Amino acid sequence: MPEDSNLLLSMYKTMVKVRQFESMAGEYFAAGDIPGFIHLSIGQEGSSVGICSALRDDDYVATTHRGHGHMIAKGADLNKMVAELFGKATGYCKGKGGSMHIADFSIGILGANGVVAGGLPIITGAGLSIKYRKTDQVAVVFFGDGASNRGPVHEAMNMCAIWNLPVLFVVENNQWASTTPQTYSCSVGDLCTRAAGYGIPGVAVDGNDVLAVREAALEAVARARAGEGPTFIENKTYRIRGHFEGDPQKYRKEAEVKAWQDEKDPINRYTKLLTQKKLLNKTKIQTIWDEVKAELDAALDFAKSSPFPKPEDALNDLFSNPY
Amino acid sequence: MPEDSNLLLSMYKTMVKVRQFESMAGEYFAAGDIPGFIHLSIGQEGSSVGICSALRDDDYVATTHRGHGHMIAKGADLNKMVAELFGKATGYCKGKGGSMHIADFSIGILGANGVVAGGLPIITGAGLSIKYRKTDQVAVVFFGDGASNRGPVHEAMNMCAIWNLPVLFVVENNQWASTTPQTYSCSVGDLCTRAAGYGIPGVAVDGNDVLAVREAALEAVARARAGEGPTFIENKTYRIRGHFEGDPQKYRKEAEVKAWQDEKDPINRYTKLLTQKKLLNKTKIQTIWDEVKAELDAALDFAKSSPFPKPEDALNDLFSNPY
Amino acid sequence: MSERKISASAALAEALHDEMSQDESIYILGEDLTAHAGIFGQFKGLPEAFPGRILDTPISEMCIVGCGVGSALTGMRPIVDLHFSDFVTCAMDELCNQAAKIRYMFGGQVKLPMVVWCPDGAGLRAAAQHSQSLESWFVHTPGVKVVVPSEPADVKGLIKSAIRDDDPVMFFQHKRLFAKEGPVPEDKDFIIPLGQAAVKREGSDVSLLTYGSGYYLCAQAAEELAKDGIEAEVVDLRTLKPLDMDTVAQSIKKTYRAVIVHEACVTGGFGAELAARIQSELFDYLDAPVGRVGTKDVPIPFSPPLEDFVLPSVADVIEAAKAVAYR
Amino acid sequence: MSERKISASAALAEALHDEMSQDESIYILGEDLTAHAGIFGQFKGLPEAFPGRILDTPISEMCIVGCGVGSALTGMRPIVDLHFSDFVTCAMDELCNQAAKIRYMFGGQVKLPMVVWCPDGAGLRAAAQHSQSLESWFVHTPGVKVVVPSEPADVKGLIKSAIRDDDPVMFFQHKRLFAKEGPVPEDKDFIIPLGQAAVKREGSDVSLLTYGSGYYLCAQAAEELAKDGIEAEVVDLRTLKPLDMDTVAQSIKKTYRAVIVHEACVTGGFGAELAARIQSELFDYLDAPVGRVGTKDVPIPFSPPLEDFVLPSVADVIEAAKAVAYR
Ligand SMILES: Cc1ncc(C[n+]2csc(CCOP(=O)(O)OP(=O)(O)O)c2C)c(N)n1
Ligand SMILES: Cc1ncc(C[n+]2csc(CCOP(=O)(O)OP(=O)(O)O)c2C)c(N)n1
Ligand SMILES: [Mg+2]
Ligand SMILES: [Mg+2]
Repeated sequence: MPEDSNLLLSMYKTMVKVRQFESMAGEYFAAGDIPGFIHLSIGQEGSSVGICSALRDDDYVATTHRGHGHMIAKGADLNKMVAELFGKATGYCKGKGGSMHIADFSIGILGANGVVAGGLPIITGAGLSIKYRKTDQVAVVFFGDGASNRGPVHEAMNMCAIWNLPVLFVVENNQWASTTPQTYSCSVGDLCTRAAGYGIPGVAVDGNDVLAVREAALEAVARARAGEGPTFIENKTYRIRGHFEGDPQKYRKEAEVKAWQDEKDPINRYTKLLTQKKLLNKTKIQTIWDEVKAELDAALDFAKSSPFPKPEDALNDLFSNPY
Repeated sequence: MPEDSNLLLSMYKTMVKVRQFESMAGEYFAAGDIPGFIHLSIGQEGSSVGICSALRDDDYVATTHRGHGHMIAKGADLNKMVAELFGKATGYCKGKGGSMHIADFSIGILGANGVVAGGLPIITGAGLSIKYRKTDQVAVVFFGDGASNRGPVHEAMNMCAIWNLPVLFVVENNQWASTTPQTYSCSVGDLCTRAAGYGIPGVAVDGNDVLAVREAALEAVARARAGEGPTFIENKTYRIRGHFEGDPQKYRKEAEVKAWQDEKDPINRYTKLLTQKKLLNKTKIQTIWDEVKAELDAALDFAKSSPFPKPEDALNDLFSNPY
Repeated sequence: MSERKISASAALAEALHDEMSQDESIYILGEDLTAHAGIFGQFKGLPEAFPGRILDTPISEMCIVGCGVGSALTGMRPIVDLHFSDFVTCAMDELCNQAAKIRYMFGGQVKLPMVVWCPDGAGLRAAAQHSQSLESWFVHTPGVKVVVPSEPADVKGLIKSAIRDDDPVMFFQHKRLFAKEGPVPEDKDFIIPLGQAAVKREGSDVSLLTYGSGYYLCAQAAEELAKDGIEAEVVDLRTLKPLDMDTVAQSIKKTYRAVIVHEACVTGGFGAELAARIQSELFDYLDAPVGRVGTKDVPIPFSPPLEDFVLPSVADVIEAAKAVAYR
Repeated sequence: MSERKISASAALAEALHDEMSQDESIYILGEDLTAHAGIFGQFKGLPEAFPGRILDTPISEMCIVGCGVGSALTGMRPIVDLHFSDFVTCAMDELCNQAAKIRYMFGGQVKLPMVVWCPDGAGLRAAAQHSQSLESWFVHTPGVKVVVPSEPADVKGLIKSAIRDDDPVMFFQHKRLFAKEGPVPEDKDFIIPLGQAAVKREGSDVSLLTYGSGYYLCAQAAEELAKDGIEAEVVDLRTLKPLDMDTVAQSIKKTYRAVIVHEACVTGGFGAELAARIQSELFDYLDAPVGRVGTKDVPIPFSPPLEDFVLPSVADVIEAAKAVAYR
């Protein structure tokens, strides 16, 4: 287990950042300041932060419709993120993408994806490109339990396996795919068991234990950098919010959600651990939450004070070589 | 092992029928009488005949570009088959389909498919339909080792598993997918190991042992009819001819092919067995081959003497409710 | 037409209820159908009324459509819910190489009665992958029929025809129009045959040829144009394949001018096919080139000012109509 | 033009050899490429010349195109061989929802240089699933460029431009034309920019606007027409997106008559888009409606008399040309 306390604390701060970002997004969406629809990852911070804590800036990540946490954990700029959610010209995608289509290629984030499992073929290409360019980068794709049943998952796992590509398949099994329970949609309980069918090491991890996730990621990353090929990691976690903000959620009981909060909550659990380790105490915690809040408020000010794109800008950015 | 000697002999005759049909097709293709391109299943008769020997007329089969054997084993009419290969109006599809697109819905053959793995989503629908209609039919899909890497395979296996559909997944692992060896394209040696990832029973069978294939099929069919869900059968066999007739085959050595002929040949092996059982002898064998040849010659005469479709007929058969 | 007003969603659910009650072989499959009666509530009441006949699937579009195909070939009449029309891309082989070709390839041996229900269209700030109008791909695919209703009554009458049809039908219904209300006949036998356009407003100066969400743009534009003394005839095509070219021709022989309006992007959209046919079949009746109004040729952007800019507007229709009317 | 004559296949291989020698980041991936230098022998010499840069894949079209996308986003310049254009259906999401939209959705952050090489077309008795011409789907997809060369020199000049272009390019090359020979410049710097049509035969009576296999039909038809005193101008569009409308306009301003010829089926084909633009932009120059010649609206049947009947023929082009010329 990593003993560098700065690292442990920075992971904590990142988890808080994701949590506060998502809560903020929920509020502003409810208030009508964020157009379209957004999918929040509250309760899944152990997965996003644990995995990305094992990555370098030049490693690649392909994320999903529920990707804010992955973006932030990989080091995305909060100003540009909030601005993009607000549809502002200063956002990551100049307002063209929105929550479901954010990316930051400067830090290897190949993009969120509105198509479930859409990231898997793309990450295979990123892995292949790493192999061609003979670098020691790794490429990580996040996807959900629902996504795991789509065809591209099969093709990508087979291809990454036969070519031994430096890829991490990270399935965030949060028990639900929209209204559909994982127990109904998947023919196996542990999705990681499918890895064996490709000769890929597969591991199930307590996704709400950020350090356990980090451990699994470190191992997989080491294997990938050493040219030993892909790894399949299943982070067992839970989606606390609705599938999208505004989801009526008739498909599950309040009690089920409650059961995953409080002591099962990844941030609460990590807080307790770091407190035992004497790395955190009430005041330190308060400071961190306040620092994050300040950062987020600044990002909100930036977004709010930013202009909307000019309508005609809709015609830009289609081609690199326009005609 | 089935001891009904009539059955054993009729299976033998069917294998001979497939073999002679394919040889005939190869000859007439070389002679320029069969347009387009054709894919022959010589050497794979153990799989087609073994599986179909366990089926009823009202069971469904979805086949592939290499589907002549499956058609014949399921009971297709030789006249209509040869006529279709020749592109005649009297063929199964009035000349619209050709070798890669033959079907006989009157005996449950849902069609060959020019799209590799194209049969798997369709067979899932057939299985679902059986469940809806509460019959005890089963649905069988044949596909190749190359096809096994396509996404639809994954989706179909998961869906058939969660709904417990009466489906047999029969992969004919004939070692090659066009110019690509199975050992290169597949991340596992035994494709049947992938079944575990879906909670589906998976079995590898000596595909050139027709009775072993039949045994596996009988078990799977019994399970399916009993409502116990899908089975995955991997028939290990070998493609003796080129991928298509005219294939230069630079990708493999003559010796490799030779090694699979003679004593490994499914018909030779079955002949030996039935001879030991005293069910066959030189004269009986000759009679059977002659009978099949006569049947095939009649089919050839039928096809040759049949007219080509009228050009304008190309505009028919698009819609059931034309406008 | 009856005066009872219900929403397009309610019209869809009512029609499905009627048809499913009459024919046991009809079932609906797709993602997330039972919990909320479809993600847009479009199947309200059906999960309760027809337990076991509304089937939730895993996220497996290839196999979802494949299930439709395979079950249609073996005696069922499936209705496939594609969740968002944008995901036809995940099942194009099953739709275009299988469903569209099977009957023909096999020489007419079999019928394939399947409705593929695709909620489409933009305006919800759903961005590039959840906002497309892709009907034109299927117009270019022999073997499938294409239906794009606009008003609630059209939805009811056309979905019934689509379900009763023995061929694959792509049925595109606009997400932004689900809540829109309109008069819908209660009559169980109310049906609109495929291939019948409707003249929804008579006019002598210009023909506005449209379908789906474009209809509402045209209806509103027609009112505005009237104020300027231009009487627009609004023709709702309703089905693109089969296409009711007779009604189009009658209208143009009266107005000598036409503008085609749809939400799909202009280049290669259905307006191209229709304009090509009009100039070919009605050359001597045209006093002006056929105008086309559609979405600008970019993916649908997220931010409101951007999305509003690329989508066709009432103003665009008015401008195009005037351009041909004053020529 | 040089007088050296080589086949379209050889022209392709030569161009790829030139480009791959100059740029390490170019590689080719697809099914069955190394053993026979592509299933049509189209990459002759490349597997030997560039070991490790011609990559055999499993049969996994979604991931093959995905590999192209992901590697293009991370510094490579992939050329994706789709085996048969018919299998774009197996990767439509990767092509149309990913490759075509990524740059735009992400606000122009990144470039996506990828060529998708699609052998297409009918005439080989390959039936419904191995004979299609699907370029029109991509013309209707903002974010991809579309190239359809005809003669060997066009293949060489255009594939080079496609490879050097920083955007996704769908490159359709007709299977039946691989062996066709023509003069091809040996010059390594010979290139044909995207968006430049070529007037391949001058004529004053009718413009034959075409691309791909349609060019050969038009060239032959033009000779026949000349015997009847009709001088046809043959315009090979070569790229459909970008489209060289100026050359089209110049030709029509001279002939006042046009026929569009392609192998894709007529309804919703590129001829629809081009006819719509011509009647709109050149209305006053047209003495006759724009004619369209293409494949009849059915899947491609197997049997020779059937396939020959549905495909466009020289006779069809002549008939269409006379219909507009004598109007
Ligand atoms: C190909 C495709 N099919 C369907 C959808 C609609 N959809 C968006 S998210 C979602 C559920 C995804 O569940 P999961 O993969 O478990 O991810 P989670 O939302 O739980 O994070 C669905 C069905 C989609 N975006 N793409
Ligand atoms: C989706 C798709 N991709 C590629 C092809 C071209 N193709 C036809 S057969 C074949 C090889 C199939 O190998 P396998 O599945 O092992 O079957 P086999 O030919 O060995 O019987 C390929 C690549 C196709 N028909 N469909
Ligand atoms: Mg989930
Ligand atoms: Mg094989």
